[in-house]
Amino acid sequence: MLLTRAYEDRAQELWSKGLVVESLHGSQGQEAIGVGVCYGLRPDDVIIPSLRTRAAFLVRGVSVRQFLSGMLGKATGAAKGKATAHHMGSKDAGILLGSALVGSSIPVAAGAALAFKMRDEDRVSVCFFGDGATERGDFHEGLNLAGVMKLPAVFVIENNLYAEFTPISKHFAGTSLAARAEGYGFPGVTVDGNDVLAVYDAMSEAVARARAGEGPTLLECMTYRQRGHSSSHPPTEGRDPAEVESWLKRDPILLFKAELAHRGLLGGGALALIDASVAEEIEDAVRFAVDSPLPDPAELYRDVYAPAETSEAAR
Amino acid sequence: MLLTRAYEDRAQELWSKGLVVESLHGSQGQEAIGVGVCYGLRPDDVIIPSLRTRAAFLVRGVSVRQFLSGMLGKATGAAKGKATAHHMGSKDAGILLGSALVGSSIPVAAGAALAFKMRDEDRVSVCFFGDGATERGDFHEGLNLAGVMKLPAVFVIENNLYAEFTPISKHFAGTSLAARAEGYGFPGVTVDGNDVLAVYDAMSEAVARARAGEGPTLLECMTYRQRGHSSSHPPTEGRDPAEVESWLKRDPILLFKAELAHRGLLGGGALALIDASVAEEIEDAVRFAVDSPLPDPAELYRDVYAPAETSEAAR
Amino acid sequence: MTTIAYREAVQRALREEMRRDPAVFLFGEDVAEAGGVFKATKGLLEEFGPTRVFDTPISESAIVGAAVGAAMMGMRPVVEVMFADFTTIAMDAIVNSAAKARFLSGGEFSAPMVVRMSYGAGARWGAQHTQSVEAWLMNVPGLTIVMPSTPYDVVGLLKSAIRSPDPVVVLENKQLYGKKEDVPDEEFFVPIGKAAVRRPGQDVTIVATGYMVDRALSAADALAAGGHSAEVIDARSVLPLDVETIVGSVTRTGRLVVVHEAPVFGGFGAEVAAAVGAQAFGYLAAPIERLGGAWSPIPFGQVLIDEYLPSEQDIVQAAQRAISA
Amino acid sequence: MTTIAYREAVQRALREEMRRDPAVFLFGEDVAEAGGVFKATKGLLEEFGPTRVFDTPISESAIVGAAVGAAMMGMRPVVEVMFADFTTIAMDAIVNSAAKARFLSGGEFSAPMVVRMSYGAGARWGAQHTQSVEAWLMNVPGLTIVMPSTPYDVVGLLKSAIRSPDPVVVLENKQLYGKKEDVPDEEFFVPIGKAAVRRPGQDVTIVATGYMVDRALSAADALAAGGHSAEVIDARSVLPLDVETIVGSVTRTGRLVVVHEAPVFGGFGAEVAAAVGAQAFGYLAAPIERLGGAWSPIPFGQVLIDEYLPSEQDIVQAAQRAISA
Ligand SMILES: Cc1ncc(C[n+]2csc(CCOP(=O)(O)OP(=O)(O)O)c2C)c(N)n1
Ligand SMILES: Cc1ncc(C[n+]2csc(CCOP(=O)(O)OP(=O)(O)O)c2C)c(N)n1
Ligand SMILES: [Mg+2]
Ligand SMILES: [Mg+2]
Repeated sequence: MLLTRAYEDRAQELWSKGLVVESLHGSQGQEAIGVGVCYGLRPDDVIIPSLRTRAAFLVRGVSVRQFLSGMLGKATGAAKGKATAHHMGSKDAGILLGSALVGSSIPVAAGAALAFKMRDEDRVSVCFFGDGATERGDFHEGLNLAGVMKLPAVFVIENNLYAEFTPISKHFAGTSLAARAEGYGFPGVTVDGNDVLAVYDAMSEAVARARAGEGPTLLECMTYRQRGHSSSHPPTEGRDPAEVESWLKRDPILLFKAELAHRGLLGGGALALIDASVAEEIEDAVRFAVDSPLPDPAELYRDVYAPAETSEAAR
Repeated sequence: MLLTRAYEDRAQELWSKGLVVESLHGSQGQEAIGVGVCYGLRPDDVIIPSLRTRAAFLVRGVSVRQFLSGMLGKATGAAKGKATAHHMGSKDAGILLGSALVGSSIPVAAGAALAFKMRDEDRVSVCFFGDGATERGDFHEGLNLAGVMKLPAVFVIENNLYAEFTPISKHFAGTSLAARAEGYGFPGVTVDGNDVLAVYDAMSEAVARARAGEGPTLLECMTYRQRGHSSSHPPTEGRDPAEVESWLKRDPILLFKAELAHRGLLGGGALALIDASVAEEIEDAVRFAVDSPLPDPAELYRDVYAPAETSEAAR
Repeated sequence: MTTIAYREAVQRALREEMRRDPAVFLFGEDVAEAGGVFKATKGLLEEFGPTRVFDTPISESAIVGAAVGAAMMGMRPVVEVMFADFTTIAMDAIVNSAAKARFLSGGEFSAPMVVRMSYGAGARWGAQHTQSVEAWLMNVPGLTIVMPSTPYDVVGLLKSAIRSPDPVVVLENKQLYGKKEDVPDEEFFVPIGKAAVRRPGQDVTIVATGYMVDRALSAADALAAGGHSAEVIDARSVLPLDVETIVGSVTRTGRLVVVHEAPVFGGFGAEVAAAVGAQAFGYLAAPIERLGGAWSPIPFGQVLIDEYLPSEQDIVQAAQRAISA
Repeated sequence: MTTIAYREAVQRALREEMRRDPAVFLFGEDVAEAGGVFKATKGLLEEFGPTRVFDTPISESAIVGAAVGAAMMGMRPVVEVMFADFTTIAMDAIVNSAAKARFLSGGEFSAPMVVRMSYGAGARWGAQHTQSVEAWLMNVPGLTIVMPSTPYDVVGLLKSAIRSPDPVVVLENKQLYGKKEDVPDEEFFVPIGKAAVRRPGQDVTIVATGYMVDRALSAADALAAGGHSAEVIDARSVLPLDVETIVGSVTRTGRLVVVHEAPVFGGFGAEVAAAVGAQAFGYLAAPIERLGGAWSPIPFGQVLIDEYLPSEQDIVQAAQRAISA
């Protein structure tokens, strides 16, 4: 969480200076979800992060170097400079390629779960998406398909109460998004998305169900977007200051530090050590990203189709 | 119901003889839904029937003549021979043009309700669709939009337990389709779709809510498709004879006749009179349809865009 | 005359039409409170209130579908689809419902509605937020498609689109939202289906759309410096296409370059080239040159975008090839 | 040799590939128990069981999307979309997810999958069940599109499609499901991207797709009776297009007629005409003739369908115009 937070803050700084050229969708305040969920997984499980699940990339092992250079549009970044980092895939890290169309990743994640089930593997497929994405037809079709086929999938809603500039009340008239799972024949659970341990616990249960062949779970994590929708927007545009205030008090990092302190696990300057290593990792990545070369223009023509030899060999 | 049943049976006959050239999606066994719902409406309300809501056309005032000649592909039929009758629209009868993509009519119906609400009219928009259509993203998006905007709409599911050849258990893992309405913030009701009075009552309530500005209702009518998916398929292909048997006993016409008899409302040869008039209407329509001319080939080029004068005048 | 930006032209057209006709209304994602991601609808909520300008859930299929229903019931909806790439999720409502409403009802119903979408590469929005989608929709009878390239045309075409008795897709180029121009203060229209000759010339005809019109004009400057006179035609309307104006030009110049953002294969330029090839047969002194985006998804980083899009230099070279053929 | 129908050719290709590779599987609406609305997948459930052949909910967007996910995880999904008109609801998964998977992951992932769809007018399924959709998808880099017109090609192209490392859309013509032909019993392939010269000729080249190939061949017979020799080329693969074969033919005949079911404007024929116009420039003795469906939605009744589709007579006349130009 600390690494992610530091990453987000630094990336925003670099964006203001024009170094980061990708539109940033800051995850400040939502870090506990990606962390709690991904710690509940095995390395051979797969995930598709949302536009805002920064923590998931870092926990799953995408290096800060690679991620950041992607955001700078460098050849060392996402898809060799061809894709935005926040939707990147990584085979090694078990991160499937998502979609910049919110919600469209949901059926794709279901398809990965289908592959696992067909091959009798006890792997799990996890899809992260925002509350806004639940309004898409693909949410409905994807969850229904997963429910009917009892696929080993976990659908994680990062419910941060907003979709761009619009509060959820304008998009949703029901009482709980998690409750929609009933209509698909599997459980829906709502947890405090700012409590990393609560997320981890709920996730562990969902994963156990999936591995046992009992089908999907819809996990709604309640959280709050501390910043604007993207780097171009002021942090709390159009929102009630009291609302913002109260959520800042429930910052997931604050909460977890308090919990650790309470359990007596933060002794010996542990935090300072972590902070230092985080700072070092970030600064190393900044240097790496800045120094990395821009892509060769010819890169544009690669990876559109498989190289001809591969195609020929296939026949 | 009798007219619809007679129509369906006769149309199937004409189809076997090659006179009806449209693929038929027989509504035998489901007539009570179109009838019960439409009797709950005012003439200025609008509906969009499903592929199988034959009764709705007839109750709303589309003549058997016009409807049948449409199925024969005649110039006197749907859109002057350009459209299939079972998806036809009729301005006079308040029937909006539906779509042959199951489920796609749902947002269209919501849009009509939106127009009513914006203009402060107390009219209601009704959309009929099958259980299969509830699997489409448009069901979800359309109902969510209607719920959030509290639109004066009623969504009627004709749950006949099958979508083409596939039983609903392969498509739906929840307990009740009506329950999904909760996720959109409005009531869902399940009724016996073979009991025309029950349908009428439930519809009347839903319509009253809509007119009062209280928003949409999802009305799930439980019924059974007595025939094959379409005219090309044997009536009960792949189904358990006991299931078919038990539903034939609950035929909506049988049930209603019994109810009327029970209330003493079928005296004086009333039924015979109705049967005779139905037969006459149908045979008249058959003659009319058979005698009607085929469309002029030039008809193809009309109604693609508004006539040029109209477009020019608009500027 | 007042100088306005392309995004303000959107506002002006909507404002004028909404003042005139109470049936006109605007909805879409973040178009009301936020005034749109590109601020193209700013101020409209304030003037017309939340009944006529409102935000919707993230449901592109349903909002375009709802526009069809509202239009059939006598309204004149203008719906914003934030990025044209989302055509892929709204296409059923556009193609199967809106474009066929008049035909399938024998003229009893129609779907007079406008779908505004932002399109185009140039900024770094990635492969799924920058596509040019005109070719996906061009083969659909019943539809009308316009691509304004100037503030003047935004005002004039959008107003014509709103008054059209049939559905119109308006493709607004993201790179142009800030582009400024003097426009008359009195009301004016740009007729749908008429191309604009942006610069007359004798040696070669360049047909372009959207943002590529600006590049074509710069290319024409560069060609002029080299002693060649290029006629630049802004197609403006993709469907219907003003073949007459284009063919008229080519019968004089004998040479044609077509340039757009979408890839060449199966793109808008194919139709232009095919139509001109047939109708100006015998007048062509050189093969028609087609320029478009590279045959790849649209990349993210600037170096690659620059490689992707046809450049001024590409246009100049194509024109020179044609002239010297 | 065995005589098989077009629909049986679908079964054979699937059967052979599913026997060979356990990663190949088939799903879609009513493909399993019912064997598909056109019976093109009959018998596969019986041989391969419900894990590899299964029915899905009516969720075209999700099933194509799920194919993308399964393909990225190493499977080789074949998904049936019952009617090609439903492209409009599955297009996001095809265009934004499948076609871009390799590029946007820098080659780490890919989406080797096949989307089979029935298309075409002729029977009376109405405007939303009979469209030819190739032009909607042709402008999409990353995609491959084939349109087999014979049982032999169905076997050969579908097998190639299943083995392709990238997503392939296979458009099967509804009018052809019953068409029979002798095919070899041993395994064979048809390479993607190669057109077939169905009939050699000297006076005019006719390029056709799908069902229109048959009409073009009848037209060639009629032309022969009138003393004209037409070369008929079946494009087979729309993307990539075998421009070489077509251009080679036109440089000999000097005349070209293109015929398909979709409307002319913005259709497949535009690309063929544009490519030939440029690459066979100087060889063309007459304007290229494009024939296609009328500029209207596809009507329901037979009289109007006959008016809608290009007829043998239309093709003959177009060829004669070209020859006598
Ligand atoms: C299909 C689609 N529609 C619209 C957008 C534009 N858009 C990007 S993010 C966003 C809001 C998403 O809200 P939510 O899913 O709650 O995620 P959050 O940003 O709150 O994390 C929208 C509307 C998009 N990317 N895709
Ligand atoms: C989007 C879409 N997918 C598939 C079809 C093909 N199809 C036509 S009817 C049907 C079954 C519909 O089932 P349901 O909605 O339950 O209606 P029913 O036929 O049972 O009345 C299907 C799959 C279609 N018309 N539209
Ligand atoms: Mg949100
Ligand atoms: Mg059903």
